[in-house]
Amino acid sequence: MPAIEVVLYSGAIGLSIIGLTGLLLLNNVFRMLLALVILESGVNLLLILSGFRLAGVAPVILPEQLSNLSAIVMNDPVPQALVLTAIVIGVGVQALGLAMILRIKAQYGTLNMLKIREQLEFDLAVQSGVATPVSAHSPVSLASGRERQLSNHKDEQ
Amino acid sequence: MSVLDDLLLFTALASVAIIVLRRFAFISKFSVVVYVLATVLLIKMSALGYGGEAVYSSFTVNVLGQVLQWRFDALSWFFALITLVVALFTALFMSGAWGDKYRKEHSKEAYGLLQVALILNVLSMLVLLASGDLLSLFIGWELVSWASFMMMALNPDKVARKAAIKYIVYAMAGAMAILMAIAMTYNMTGSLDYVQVMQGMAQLNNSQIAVLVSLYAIGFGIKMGVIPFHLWQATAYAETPGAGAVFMGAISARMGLYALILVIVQIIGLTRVAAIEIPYTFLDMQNALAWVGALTTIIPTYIALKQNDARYLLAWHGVGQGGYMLLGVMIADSIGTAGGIMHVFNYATYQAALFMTVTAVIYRTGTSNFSKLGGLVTQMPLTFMVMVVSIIGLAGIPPMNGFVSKWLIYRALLLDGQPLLFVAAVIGTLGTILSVYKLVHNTFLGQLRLEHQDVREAPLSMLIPMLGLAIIIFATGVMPGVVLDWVAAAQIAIGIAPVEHNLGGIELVQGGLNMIWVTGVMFYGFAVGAIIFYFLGGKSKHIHQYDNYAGGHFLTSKVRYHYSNHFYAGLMHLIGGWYRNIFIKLEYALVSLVSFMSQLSENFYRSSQPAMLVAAIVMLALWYIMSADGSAPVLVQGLQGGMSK
Amino acid sequence: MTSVTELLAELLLMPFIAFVVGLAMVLMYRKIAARLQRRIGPPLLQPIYDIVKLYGKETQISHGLIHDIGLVMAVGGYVAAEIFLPVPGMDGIADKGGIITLSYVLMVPSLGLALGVGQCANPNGSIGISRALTAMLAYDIPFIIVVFGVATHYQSTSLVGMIEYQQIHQWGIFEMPLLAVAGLFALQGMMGKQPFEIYVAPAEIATGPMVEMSGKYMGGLFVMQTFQLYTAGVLYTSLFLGGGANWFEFLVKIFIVVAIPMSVALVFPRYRTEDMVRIMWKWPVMVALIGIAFVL
Amino acid sequence: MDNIVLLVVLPLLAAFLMPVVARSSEVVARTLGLSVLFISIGIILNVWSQSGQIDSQAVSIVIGGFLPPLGINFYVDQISLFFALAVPVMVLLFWPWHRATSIREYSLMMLLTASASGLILSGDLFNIYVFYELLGIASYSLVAIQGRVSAVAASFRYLLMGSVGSVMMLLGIAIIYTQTGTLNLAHLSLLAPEKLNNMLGLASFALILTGMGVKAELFPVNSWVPEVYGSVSSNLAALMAGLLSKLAVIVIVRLLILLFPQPEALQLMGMLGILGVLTGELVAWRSRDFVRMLSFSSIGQLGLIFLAFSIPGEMGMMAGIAIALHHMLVKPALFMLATGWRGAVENLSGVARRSPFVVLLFIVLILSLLGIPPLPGFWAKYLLMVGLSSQDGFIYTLGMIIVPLAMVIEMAYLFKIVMIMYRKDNDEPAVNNSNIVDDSNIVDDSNIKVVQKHSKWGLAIAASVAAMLIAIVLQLQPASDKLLSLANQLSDRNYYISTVFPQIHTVRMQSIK
Repeated sequence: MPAIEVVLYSGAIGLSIIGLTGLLLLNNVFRMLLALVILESGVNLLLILSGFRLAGVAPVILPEQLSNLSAIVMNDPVPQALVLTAIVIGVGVQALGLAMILRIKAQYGTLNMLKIREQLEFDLAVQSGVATPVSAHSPVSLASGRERQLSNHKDEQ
Repeated sequence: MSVLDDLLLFTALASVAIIVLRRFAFISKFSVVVYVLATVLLIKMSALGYGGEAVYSSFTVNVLGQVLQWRFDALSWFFALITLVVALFTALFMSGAWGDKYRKEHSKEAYGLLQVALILNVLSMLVLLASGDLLSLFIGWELVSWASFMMMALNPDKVARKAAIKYIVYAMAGAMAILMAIAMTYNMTGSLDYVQVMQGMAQLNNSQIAVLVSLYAIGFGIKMGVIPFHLWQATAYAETPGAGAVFMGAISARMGLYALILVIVQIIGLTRVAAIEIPYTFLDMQNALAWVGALTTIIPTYIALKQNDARYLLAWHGVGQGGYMLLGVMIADSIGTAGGIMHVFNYATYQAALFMTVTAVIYRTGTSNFSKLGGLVTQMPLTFMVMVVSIIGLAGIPPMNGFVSKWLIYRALLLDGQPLLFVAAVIGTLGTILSVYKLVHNTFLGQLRLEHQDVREAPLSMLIPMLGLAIIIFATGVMPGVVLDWVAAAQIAIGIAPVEHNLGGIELVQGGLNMIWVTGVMFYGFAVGAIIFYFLGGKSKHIHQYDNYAGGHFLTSKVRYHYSNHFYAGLMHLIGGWYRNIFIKLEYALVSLVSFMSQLSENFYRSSQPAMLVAAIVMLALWYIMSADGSAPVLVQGLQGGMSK
Repeated sequence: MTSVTELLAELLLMPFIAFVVGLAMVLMYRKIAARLQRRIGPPLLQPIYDIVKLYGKETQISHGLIHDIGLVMAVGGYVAAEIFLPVPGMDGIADKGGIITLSYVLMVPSLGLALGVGQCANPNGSIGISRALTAMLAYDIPFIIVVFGVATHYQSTSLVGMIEYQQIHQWGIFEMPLLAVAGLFALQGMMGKQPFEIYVAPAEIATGPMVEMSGKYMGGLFVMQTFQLYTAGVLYTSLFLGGGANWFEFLVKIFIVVAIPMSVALVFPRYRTEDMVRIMWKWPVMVALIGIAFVL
Repeated sequence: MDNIVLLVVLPLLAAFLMPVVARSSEVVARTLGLSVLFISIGIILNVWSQSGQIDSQAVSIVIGGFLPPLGINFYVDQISLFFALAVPVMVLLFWPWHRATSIREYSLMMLLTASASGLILSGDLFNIYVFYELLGIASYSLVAIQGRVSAVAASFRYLLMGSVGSVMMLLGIAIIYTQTGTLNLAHLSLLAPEKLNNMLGLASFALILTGMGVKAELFPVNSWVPEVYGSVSSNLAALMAGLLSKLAVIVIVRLLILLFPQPEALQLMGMLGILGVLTGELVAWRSRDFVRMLSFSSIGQLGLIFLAFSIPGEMGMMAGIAIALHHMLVKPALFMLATGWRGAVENLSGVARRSPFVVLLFIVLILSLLGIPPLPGFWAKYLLMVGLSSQDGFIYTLGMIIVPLAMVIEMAYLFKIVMIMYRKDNDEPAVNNSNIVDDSNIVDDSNIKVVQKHSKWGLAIAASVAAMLIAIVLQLQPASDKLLSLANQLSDRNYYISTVFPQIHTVRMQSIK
């Protein structure tokens, strides 16, 4: 395997690992989204590489080449098409995610995934009447830190 | 159209009619007529009870490659007869005064639903009894379970509701065990038809049989309430509304026995069961099941001894009596099986009568709590008489019918050389005697409570079925041959040598039993006793019930003077410590385990980071793949190969 | 096959013989007691005098129909039991029952007494019954194990069959000594003699089943007691001592059998109910189970 | 036949047109969406009625003139046609009528319809990926658009999980492509026994399973389920739990049959299915909230489906299809009942007296869900059990034990609710229900009302589902025959190949590389 391919492959795999690790370790939702972007890039790169030929040319058959078709090394177009679609969709999803993050930040006042999850669960419980809504005047220990968020929440309504 | 079609169709149509007409006042009379007609249809098949050919239904369903069919053989006919007779008596019982009071206390709808539950129970039981293959057996089984649940759920009390839900969870567990077993049977034998399964069983090895038998036994055993699945039954039956309890207590749990006899005795065959040794014990599987039966007679009976409510006491006895039936059937000779099967009939009669008497007492006094009863014999003598007849049956004392079936079981155990089982059965009987005396003493004997001074005899509409049952209990006790005919036919149907019998009992070279003689001698003895008592000596003076003394003081009726609390204090001093609620704790532990697992799972769903899960599953998959055949290098090579292409 | 006259004779004679023999046993008991206590003891006909006296009493309190019926059941049950017990020359009807039936017929008197006492509405009586039933639970378990062992050994549940076997082979007591010992133990309880007489509790009349029994009710119980002694003797003799080839042998055996528990009774104090249950479930059961192990 | 393509094209077109049209005329835009759905249904019914042979003969529709494996194709057989019909029908049934304000939601629903139809019909991996992603975007947005911030948060977590899943799926597709050089399913299926029957193929299956599993509520990538279903309207929850999850399952199963002959693949899926059943039912048992309970019960049922499909052979296929179809009927109906019963189950105390008919409906539905004979659910479960017991191997034996236990647990919690409903002594709700938000007013967060009334539409759906269940019971024999033919068609690889390449013997399959 030529050195350049090794570098490319390691780069792609490295990007994927960075992305996955980021998703695992980070708590900030925005950073998580970024990690997702990196992961996607890594995988896309990997995909591209699978159809990549070192000395390859664009997969367009010119009339003069028809005679010795087998001599030409071409890059595989299918992975490229696939990646193109994947990138487009990925961007769409990331934009959607970003929009959601904005809304979440506005309402919950935090970007911490753990806190969001906690608040989400609490909200769901309150909606279904399983838990009692925490009043802004209840002791902090009972509200366990949700108090501030909830009062924010209420104010915005 | 065979007679079986008529019967099933008639009952189904009657169910629809009763569901539609449930709010009308005439529904109670109507249902009595329905059960009479159904019984007549059943009697048209009475050839079955004397060794006739099985009756097939002309209705079959093809589904998923299975043919569902229905048929009646002697065993089904015997159980169906008990079911319908008990249903008839129950319907009679609830048609009169009891029903009126129930309507008034609850609502027309509630009474109508009780009738609906009764007919649905009867219908589902008939469907179960008529099943002609394992799949239709399972369908009938589930129908019975849910019909019973409906009956139990009619009582809106909290205790009753809890009992009902507990029942249905147990029942579901049982049903699932049966479903597992049926699926395995299908794969092992290639069919679910009784005959083909029976042939297929011959090819199976012992471990397969062992798995099947355990699963079937668990499934059917849960319905019977055998140890260790006995916890649900007593509360559920006791809390069923009055007349419903009569029916449920008498027959419902016996469906488990029917299915058990059908599958384990008839289809699998006890010789196969007996061939399975249980490791680390001296028991084979048949013996183990017999021991389950024996423990079921002992433990619930002694739990019954501690009850302070008549309904609960009876319901716990119901559980215990099921143990005798299982024990009898598991002895597997003609006498023991006859005893086990006959006990179903006998038990149904006296249990129904007992529940009726208790319901009558509740009807008049409003309670079945022993601490609030006593001395009712002067007010309700006929009810008392029925109860005495029934408890003599329950305790298995001659000349009532319960004695005959128990005698058969004892005799079989003797012949079989099973001392410990024999002793266990006797311990159960002795416990029964103790607790039935407590029942009759605390309800009818002793001091009459002041508030019950105006209590009158139970109304005629309730007395008639009670007395009818008492007559049956006595008559089949004196002439057990009547029932033994049917039992023998059922034995032939399940492939066991029929018991040699005559009208009075059975003839054996080594000591038989002739109930006509026994009864005759006993009544002769009583006559002699009566002569000694009544014709000799001075005339006795009847005094009022309240005319008592204590330590030289005459008492007024206001002083509570009735020994009902902690009745067997001496015995409880000794064995009280043995009640450790082990099974309740076991059940609780199981629930705790589920709860713990549930929290664990919930924590998983709650704390999961999406990416972590994805990573986890990928890692899991990779690990699984690599560990599958140690081909990690292959994977790496494959990856490299793939990439370098 | 027995003829009708023979049957009638059995029906009439057997209870009567039992009564007479039982009276003699009561007398024997009282004589033994007197001798041990260095008294002379009652005259020959004292038991019958007692019964006649009780029957002749003027105050006879009945607490209701069940009170009467209970007593009838108590006496009648024993009368029936006597007919099922084979005696020399009369075993036509005994064949119809057998040992299992007999054990259960023997519960009828207990039940009758329990019902009768219950009707009296005296808690002391009820306490006595509760103790009596507990006692029954205590002694019946070793007894039933013994019955099982014996029936297995003789391969029969018919008492007649057992006696025949023993007369051909050997007495049961030699073939099954352990069971015989356990049986004797159970017999002690069954007869309600010391140390197992808590439920009768003669010393404190206020807490026994007899608390409301006066006049002929007490007389009935006396009659019952004669039957009880006789039954115990005959049963044990039939099971272990080969019955009797003739009346003389038979009577000697049953008197000896009954004399043993009586003598034991007179030198022992009384156990509490739970102690009685404990001891009954421990020693005789253990011995009987070992005995069964030999039989099987 | 060729107008099957319109099933994807028309809704997609409508999805993009609707916002534009809405600027000029909102009424037209609304009718546009609905009419497209009706047209879709019409097309399928037309296909069904015209080509009666679809029962016996599947069809491959070539798109764009290039023949497979170079071109792309739609594959139409009984099951895909059935699901293609189910998509517009169910979208129509759970159409967000009441939200008059939002044309965006209509548009997203159309996108959902298009991508769902495309997903089930697609005959190559590439399109499957694309439609799957589109479906993802549509569903994230639909969840997020529900108004409440909790829905947004839930949707974000869903999105994160779904995106990571789709990246994994892409990776899996990449591996397949590197191994075989094609993405056409039929072509892959030809090559699979040779080229994918190795550890690498298995790895790609695991990756694809992870990706698709997110939508199919596969354990362990299903933690979004309770959050999302809990925060969206019952309509959407019904659609997602009923339809979308089944679509994903069917696609996974199709890939599994065509591409992955390894028994390990089946076992992996079975194992995850078992874990799903177990955890889902266990958590549902502890849930105190009706919708949450239904969500976890849905996870459990999906686990059952995976377990069923993991059984090799016809029995497993039949069981899987039966459970999937059954769940597809029952779960939406239950979610429809949840419109009036949102919130703590304790609040349902005494509803049986207020609305006995609805409770009866509920009981019929859950009885079928539990598999009580003779309701259809029983036959599905019976097939599953028979299938499980016919296999040796640890996973199937474990499934044999776990499934009944899970059913018992499911019974326990479902009937706990029933008993609460029939409670008499306590008609006052035990828990403060002032926080319960009615479905119909979900847009406005501040509009908090205590309404416990079912929408008539939802009740009608639930009632008709119950009626259908009973109708199936009455028509067991035809139903079971139909099931058998569905299963046969779905599980036959060679049939798929020969349908797509009718001239399989004459055409020389040339690899692109």
